[in-house]
Amino acid sequence: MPEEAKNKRLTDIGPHDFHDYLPPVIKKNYGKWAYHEILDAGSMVHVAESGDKLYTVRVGSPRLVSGSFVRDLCDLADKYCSGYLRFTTRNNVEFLLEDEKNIEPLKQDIAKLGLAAGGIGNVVANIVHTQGWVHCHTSASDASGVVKSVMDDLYEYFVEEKLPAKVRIAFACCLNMCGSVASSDIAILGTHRKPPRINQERLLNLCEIPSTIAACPTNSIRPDTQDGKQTLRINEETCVFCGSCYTVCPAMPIADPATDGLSIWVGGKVSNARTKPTFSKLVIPFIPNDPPRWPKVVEAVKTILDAYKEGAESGERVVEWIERIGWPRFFKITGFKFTKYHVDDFRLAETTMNYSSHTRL
Amino acid sequence: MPEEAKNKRLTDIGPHDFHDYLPPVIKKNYGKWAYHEILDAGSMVHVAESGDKLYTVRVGSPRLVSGSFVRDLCDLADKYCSGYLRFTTRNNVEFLLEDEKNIEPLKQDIAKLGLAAGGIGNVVANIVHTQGWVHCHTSASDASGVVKSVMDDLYEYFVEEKLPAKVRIAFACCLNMCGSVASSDIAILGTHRKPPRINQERLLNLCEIPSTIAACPTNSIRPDTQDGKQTLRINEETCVFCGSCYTVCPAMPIADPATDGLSIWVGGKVSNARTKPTFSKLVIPFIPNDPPRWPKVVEAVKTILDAYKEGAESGERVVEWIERIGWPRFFKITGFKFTKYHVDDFRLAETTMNYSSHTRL
Amino acid sequence: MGKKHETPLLDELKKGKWVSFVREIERAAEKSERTEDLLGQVEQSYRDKVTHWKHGGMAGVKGYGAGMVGRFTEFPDKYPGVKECHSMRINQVSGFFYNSDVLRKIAGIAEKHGGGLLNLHGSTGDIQILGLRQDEAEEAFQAYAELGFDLGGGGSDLRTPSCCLGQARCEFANYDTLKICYDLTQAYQDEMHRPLFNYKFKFKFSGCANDCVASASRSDMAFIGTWKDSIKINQDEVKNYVKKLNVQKYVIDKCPTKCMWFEEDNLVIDDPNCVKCMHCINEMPKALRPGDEKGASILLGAKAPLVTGPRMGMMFIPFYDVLEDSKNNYEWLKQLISNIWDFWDEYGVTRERIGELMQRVGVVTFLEGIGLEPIPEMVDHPRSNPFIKFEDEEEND
Amino acid sequence: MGKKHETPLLDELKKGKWVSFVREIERAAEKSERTEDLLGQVEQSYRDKVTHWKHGGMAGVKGYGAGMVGRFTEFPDKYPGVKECHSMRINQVSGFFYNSDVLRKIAGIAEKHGGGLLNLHGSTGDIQILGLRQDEAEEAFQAYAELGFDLGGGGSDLRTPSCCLGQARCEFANYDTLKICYDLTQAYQDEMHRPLFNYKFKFKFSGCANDCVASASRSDMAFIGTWKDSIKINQDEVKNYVKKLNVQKYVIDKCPTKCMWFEEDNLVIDDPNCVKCMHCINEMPKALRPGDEKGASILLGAKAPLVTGPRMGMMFIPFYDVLEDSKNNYEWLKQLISNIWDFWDEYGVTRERIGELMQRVGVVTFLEGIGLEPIPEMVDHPRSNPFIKFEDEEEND
Ligand code: SRM
Ligand code: SRM
Ligand code: SRM
Ligand code: SRM
Ligand code: SF4
Ligand code: SF4
Ligand code: SF4
Ligand code: SF4
Ligand code: SF4
Ligand code: SF4
Ligand code: SF4
Ligand code: SF4
Repeated sequence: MPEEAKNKRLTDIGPHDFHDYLPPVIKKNYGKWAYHEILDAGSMVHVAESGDKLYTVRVGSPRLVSGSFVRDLCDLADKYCSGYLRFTTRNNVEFLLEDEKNIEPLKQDIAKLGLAAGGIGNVVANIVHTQGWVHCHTSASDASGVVKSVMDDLYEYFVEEKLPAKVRIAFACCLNMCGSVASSDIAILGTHRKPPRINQERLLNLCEIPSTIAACPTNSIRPDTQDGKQTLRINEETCVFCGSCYTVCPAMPIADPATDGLSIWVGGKVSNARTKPTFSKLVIPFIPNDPPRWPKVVEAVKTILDAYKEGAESGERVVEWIERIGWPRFFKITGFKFTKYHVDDFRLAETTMNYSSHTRL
Repeated sequence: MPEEAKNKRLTDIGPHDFHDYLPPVIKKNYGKWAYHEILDAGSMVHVAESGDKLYTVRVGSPRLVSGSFVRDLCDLADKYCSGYLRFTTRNNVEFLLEDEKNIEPLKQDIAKLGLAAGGIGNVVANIVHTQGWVHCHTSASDASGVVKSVMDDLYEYFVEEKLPAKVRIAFACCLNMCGSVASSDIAILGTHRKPPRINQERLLNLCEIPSTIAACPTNSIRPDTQDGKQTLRINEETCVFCGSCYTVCPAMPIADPATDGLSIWVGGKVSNARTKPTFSKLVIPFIPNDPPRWPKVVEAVKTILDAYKEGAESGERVVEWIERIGWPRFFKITGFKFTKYHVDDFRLAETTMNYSSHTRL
Repeated sequence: MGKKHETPLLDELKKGKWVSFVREIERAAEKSERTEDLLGQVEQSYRDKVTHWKHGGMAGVKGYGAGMVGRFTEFPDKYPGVKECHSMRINQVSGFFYNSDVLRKIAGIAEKHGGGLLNLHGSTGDIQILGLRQDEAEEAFQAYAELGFDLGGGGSDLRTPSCCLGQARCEFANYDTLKICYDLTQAYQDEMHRPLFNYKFKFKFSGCANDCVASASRSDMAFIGTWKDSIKINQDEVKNYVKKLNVQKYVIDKCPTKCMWFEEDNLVIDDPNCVKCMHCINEMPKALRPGDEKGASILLGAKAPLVTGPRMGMMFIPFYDVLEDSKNNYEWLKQLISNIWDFWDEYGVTRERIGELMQRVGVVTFLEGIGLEPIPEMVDHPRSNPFIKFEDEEEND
Repeated sequence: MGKKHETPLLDELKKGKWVSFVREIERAAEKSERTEDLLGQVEQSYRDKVTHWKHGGMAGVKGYGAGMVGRFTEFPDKYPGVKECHSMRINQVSGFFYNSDVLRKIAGIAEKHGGGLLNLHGSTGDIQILGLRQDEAEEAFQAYAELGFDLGGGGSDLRTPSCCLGQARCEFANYDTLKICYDLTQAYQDEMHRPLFNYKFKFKFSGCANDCVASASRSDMAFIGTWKDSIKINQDEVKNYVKKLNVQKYVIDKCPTKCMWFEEDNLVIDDPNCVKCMHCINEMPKALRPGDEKGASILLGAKAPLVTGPRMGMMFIPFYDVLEDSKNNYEWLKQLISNIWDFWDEYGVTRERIGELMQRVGVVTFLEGIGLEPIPEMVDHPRSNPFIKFEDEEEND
């Protein structure tokens, strides 16, 4: 870094140029990869047109990590792959090896650190998730704790390819859905069940009335006056507990220890492979918060996964399997109860109905 | 009929009991049919579990018929099938024969009357249609004339099985759609393109203000006063020329010789065979009225049919063919222009978009 | 015989191979002066490119609010014969079965009391007699009644029910469409003849998923035949089909749930996954047949586009045991219908069809109102938006 | 070393085989008192079953409106270390590529100026550094800047763009996702750091229809790689696959447009009917490859559920020639983006994402606003309701 830059305050320099961190084999074969092969759930090889090979070893990460964790990874990268590593879009770590022989020793070192190589191919991928009680103010549940509990239970599906296809699980701690909850094979969603409580005093100082009103998906917020002061009123008959108003207006807290919890969704998908992307659909409207290990959530996810593993044909994503067997059978197999909450009643509700005589009997 | 009944005014007797008009072979084998075979486009046989056979000869009808036409049919029925005949749900005539040997002579007599045996199997079925200028006050076009013009052109497809599957064409002279226009393989729809004109005087006498306002799909009708009298005002910016207000309120005529005409729709289907029922979709937003023979409408239908015949696989209904090749290709093949009118902008518009990267290039 | 009105435009429509409606109007006009005027007026519409009928106007018979559509010309002086040109709806026979004797009489009355023109049939299914004057209506009505025929529906009432020909001739029929259509029409004569509903209500009955009476797109309450048990397979006939048809491509690959396949030479069907779509049976009627436990699915809410857009029938009752209930005089079904009509009466607004009401209040509210439970068969898929309106009783789940 | 706060509940989450985030917080807490307090507060949340963070509060660096999320505890007395516990978003490297050297430094700064805890990475793709105080923000920021890293987006601005690793390691990539992600991020620094939009705006870049960065569900503007010409087929490799895989069942039968089949032993593809879904290529990567005329489709409008329900990206540009335009400094693309942002600026309301705006004003109005023509590729199917708003110019068609 030149001297003058050092003394000048740096701004708007943008992200670091990626070229600086590409391993030589990538630089050489950039855009010239020919094919790949999955070696096992923890490793794969990409073969370039030149014949060069790049071995990847993938390792599960909790995403929320310490500096020490980073240094552990760096040490392994230095030892086995000239320091080159990357993260995946689902927060896994990938070591980028040129030498196949390093795969096994690397894996052993990974195991020694209490980490798991895996996550490649037809596995349960790392759970994309959010902040939860560790950092966010709107969460209806913790994020990392639920994820850890579920992944402990599904560990075998991360380290071994045992499933008909990839299974993407996502977690979000509120309806803002900072995770990919709206379109995952299985999704876990923090869910409030009570209207926000209005703090009249703070409201005046902290909130903009029009934007708070506009934030409500069900038009449940109306201007009001109390003791001559301008305030808001909530129509509890129509409020759907989404927390959108709280996001805009801190004076309307919605979290409630007694009634918050989680809902379970399935059958979302983002890839365009075969079928178009599609949203996750509700299967369990509510499971109360049960920290530290949320056993019912874990059980629900396991039930879905078991049914899927048992019933799906090779190559079928969760939604493809369910659509083939039909939702009635999905509910029958899993034992989940179909309720009025499963019938959409929002804006486009009518487009979700069965307009045909097609039905399993 | 007993004497007392004759003298009493008869009411609420309901329809005639169908048993009285079933031919003996049907009475005997009612509910015990084993299978059928299509002999040609004009005839088929149904075989009962008992081995009995019933031959059906189907004949095209203009639906709007004279007493003489009815008597012509009756004469043939007497001659060949003990007087038994029926009409189909698409207004064809069916002679119900017990003796196979009568098929050919019957067909010859049919031809002599200038009628066509046909309409069975993979044909263009008789066009379901409505009243038009012959009897209705809302029509944007005639019905029977358009239908006659189109059927003249498609005659060969009625009398011979030349198509990949059944093709159902429907006609309706206005958006009330008394025909099956909303769900036909090909549909022709009378279409207005100007807002209704309000006749202030008649309005007060003839119309109920609230129900007229409620009739509008786009909320374009507002109460107004003129010269102190209550009346209505139309927002021409949002009016979609549907005529719903005119149906409720005779003081708002919408027909306009200069701008009325027809639109063409394709890809609807009612049966649940294979795919769910689905609506017809717009392909030509507008063709001006061109009586007596509407050549452009005839040409448009023919263009669609030719493209379908050329492109579809055996067994594919029009919509199944289009969905396989994609709408962009459909527009390319037919040469129809895709315009902003094809992009839905009504209530559920957003559900009709392509939410994926799937696209032919 | 000289023509009363010149019709050069309509004459063009006598050309061509398809049977001409103009010729039919002319044939009727030969016997009926008013129909000559009809021809004249239609010709004028062809010239002017616009309809010349006035909007509405009353027509009917005593004690009935329905069964006729009033129609008056804009030009009573020019076309005096159609000063009044009403149409009368005569309830068809179930399945549209007739014999020559009764048809001749039906036509005769149309000629005697009307303009000699008929629609066989109207889109709802009625026999329509065109060209009546109000002062002839009663006589025509009684003439038809003496023949054993009554008027059909019209206005805000139960419209004339109709059905496919079902068990009368079709091997696919899963229940007796003709009988239930007849029985219910008889049961609801009052609701058909005296309009007291918010708007029209239509029943249609199809014997199987092919839906040959297009019930799913044109009736508020559609009955579509189905079965509960397994498709009956005649393996020998399957083998015969295999010889002439690419069964894999045209039958198996098109099964919507992919629930059929070959095991060796035998066709196997995973029946619990079959959605009774009829496709395989249509393609191989000699080899495959619906099962034995037959009945109908009931779909609600189909209608034409106005005012909120076109609607198809929505699955409400996956399996209704028609035969069993018919033995009880349709007690179960009539209760359901009465619940629906009561709810509609209470919560519907004028000119709101049942499908629009369901959409407006929400399916769950509607279900509660008519006493049904939500089941997954009703939905294409469960909700995908997270805006769930939890209710209090659920709190301590 | 004694623990500052007892954490019996969190301790339960150290059990089990999956790597424990609790262990990670503890490891950071070993070096950071504030993270000890974080541990305590999280434990209390586990006890109380509720979050204990206050809503909002400011945090940031000079001249930037974005890049930090302010966070304050409800219990500053009990957990003084997290009185302030802001997070800082550091713009990741395209494709999340690092080396050990730079990663150690990134971690070091997080330990020195923050609580020693990081998210690698946040859901949008940033490196998140947790547990900063406002008074340390500037120093931390400059430390990262000296390392060559800048802050990411936040608030109503362009959010940190991200991409799949594309051509760096993937044979399926149809354009250089890393490069365009980097180039556009650099081009729009101002839009990222100084929030002036109605709401957030996200770019994501996937090299093919597999969409490994989930752009179609999480970005206002999604770039998904595709190709125009034919899939390249290596028939010998096809034959190898046939030996180990039921190609008919698992590849051909699952092609969404049924545009591939065998002619004798050769695989044939009707490429004009291929929708570039990637399925066949995924299944047989050695035998099939995307064509040579490569580029990307552009989809607009995806977002999370609030306020009008979740949205997926909608097809707007079937084919964008990324490589060609990159030679022009993305002139065409930047014009499109500027048209979109201008329209949004003019017609959007506060907290309205582009997808919601499109829905509110209608796609056609939006297209006119941004200067694109409607094409059939944009729709799943043309309209099925008849409520067409004809305009005057069309009158004499
Ligand atoms: C590394 C990563 C990209 C990155 O830039 O980081 C990646 C890498 C690959 N993906 Fe992916 N995908 C990655 C996230 C995704 C995502 C995004 C997500 O999960 O949030 C998707 C969309 C998920 C969805 O549809 O919901 C995704 C959908 C796919 C698919 C489509 C699967 C399908 O049939 O629907 C393929 C094709 C396949 O597996 O056959 C694929 C294929 C691949 C291949 C085989 C591509 C290649 O030739 O290199 C790579 C290894 C596959 C593997 O992990 O099994 N990748 N892939 C991401 C790894 C995430 C992880 O750690 O688990
Ligand atoms: C006679 C009639 C019933 C009646 O009560 O009058 C009838 C009779 C038969 N239909 Fe139909 N259908 C009749 C209207 C319909 C309709 C309603 C309509 O067109 O308005 C439909 C739904 C149309 C739609 O989907 O849009 C209909 C959809 C079918 C299908 C499903 C075709 C498909 O693949 O989608 C079949 C099965 C087949 O053809 O393989 C079928 C099959 C049959 C069979 C083969 C049933 C049988 O075993 O007897 C009958 C002779 C077929 C033929 O005409 O080719 N029928 N059929 C109707 C004749 C109308 C006409 O004159 O053209
Ligand atoms: C005669 C007939 C057309 C035909 O040529 O066959 C007919 C003719 C009229 N229909 Fe219809 N409808 C006829 C079957 C239908 C059908 C088809 C069906 O029943 O299967 C439909 C679509 C299905 C449905 O009900 O949704 C239909 C949907 C309408 C509508 C729109 C209703 C709606 O809910 O959107 C109207 C408007 C209204 O009722 O105000 C309407 C209104 C009318 C009126 C009464 C005109 C009006 O503005 O009030 C027409 C009288 C024409 C005339 O002068 O004769 N007609 N109408 C059909 C009745 C004959 C019969 O009884 O057999
Ligand atoms: C940190 C992060 C979650 C994580 O654990 O990784 C995050 C955290 C927050 N998000 Fe998010 N969002 C994060 C990625 C997302 C994503 C995913 C993505 O970008 O791919 C989404 C869904 C995609 C989308 O944008 O639609 C997302 C949709 C939201 C929304 C809903 C936006 C909407 O239009 O509906 C909100 C609410 C808001 O903006 O007011 C929100 C708001 C928030 C706030 C700022 C809370 C709030 O009420 O204002 C959260 C701060 C939590 C905290 O204390 O740290 N966050 N947020 C992600 C950003 C890290 C990063 O920069 O890498
Ligand atoms: S999902 Fe909700 S609670 Fe969780 S981090 Fe995002 S905004 Fe916060
Ligand atoms: S929680 Fe959601 S639905 Fe309830 S008032 Fe707030 S914004 Fe409206
Ligand atoms: S479609 Fe319209 S114009 Fe035609 S008969 Fe029906 S209501 Fe009259
Ligand atoms: S024609 Fe239709 S859209 Fe126009 S004012 Fe009348 S009801 Fe409304
Ligand atoms: S609906 Fe079914 S039962 Fe009725 S006629 Fe058609 S094919 Fe036969
Ligand atoms: S009836 Fe339809 S769903 Fe059932 S097996 Fe036959 S084709 Fe498949
Ligand atoms: S999106 Fe396509 S190009 Fe990018 S990593 Fe995934 S498979 Fe490869
Ligand atoms: S990419 Fe998809 S659409 Fe194209 S041939 Fe392959 S499977 Fe079919």
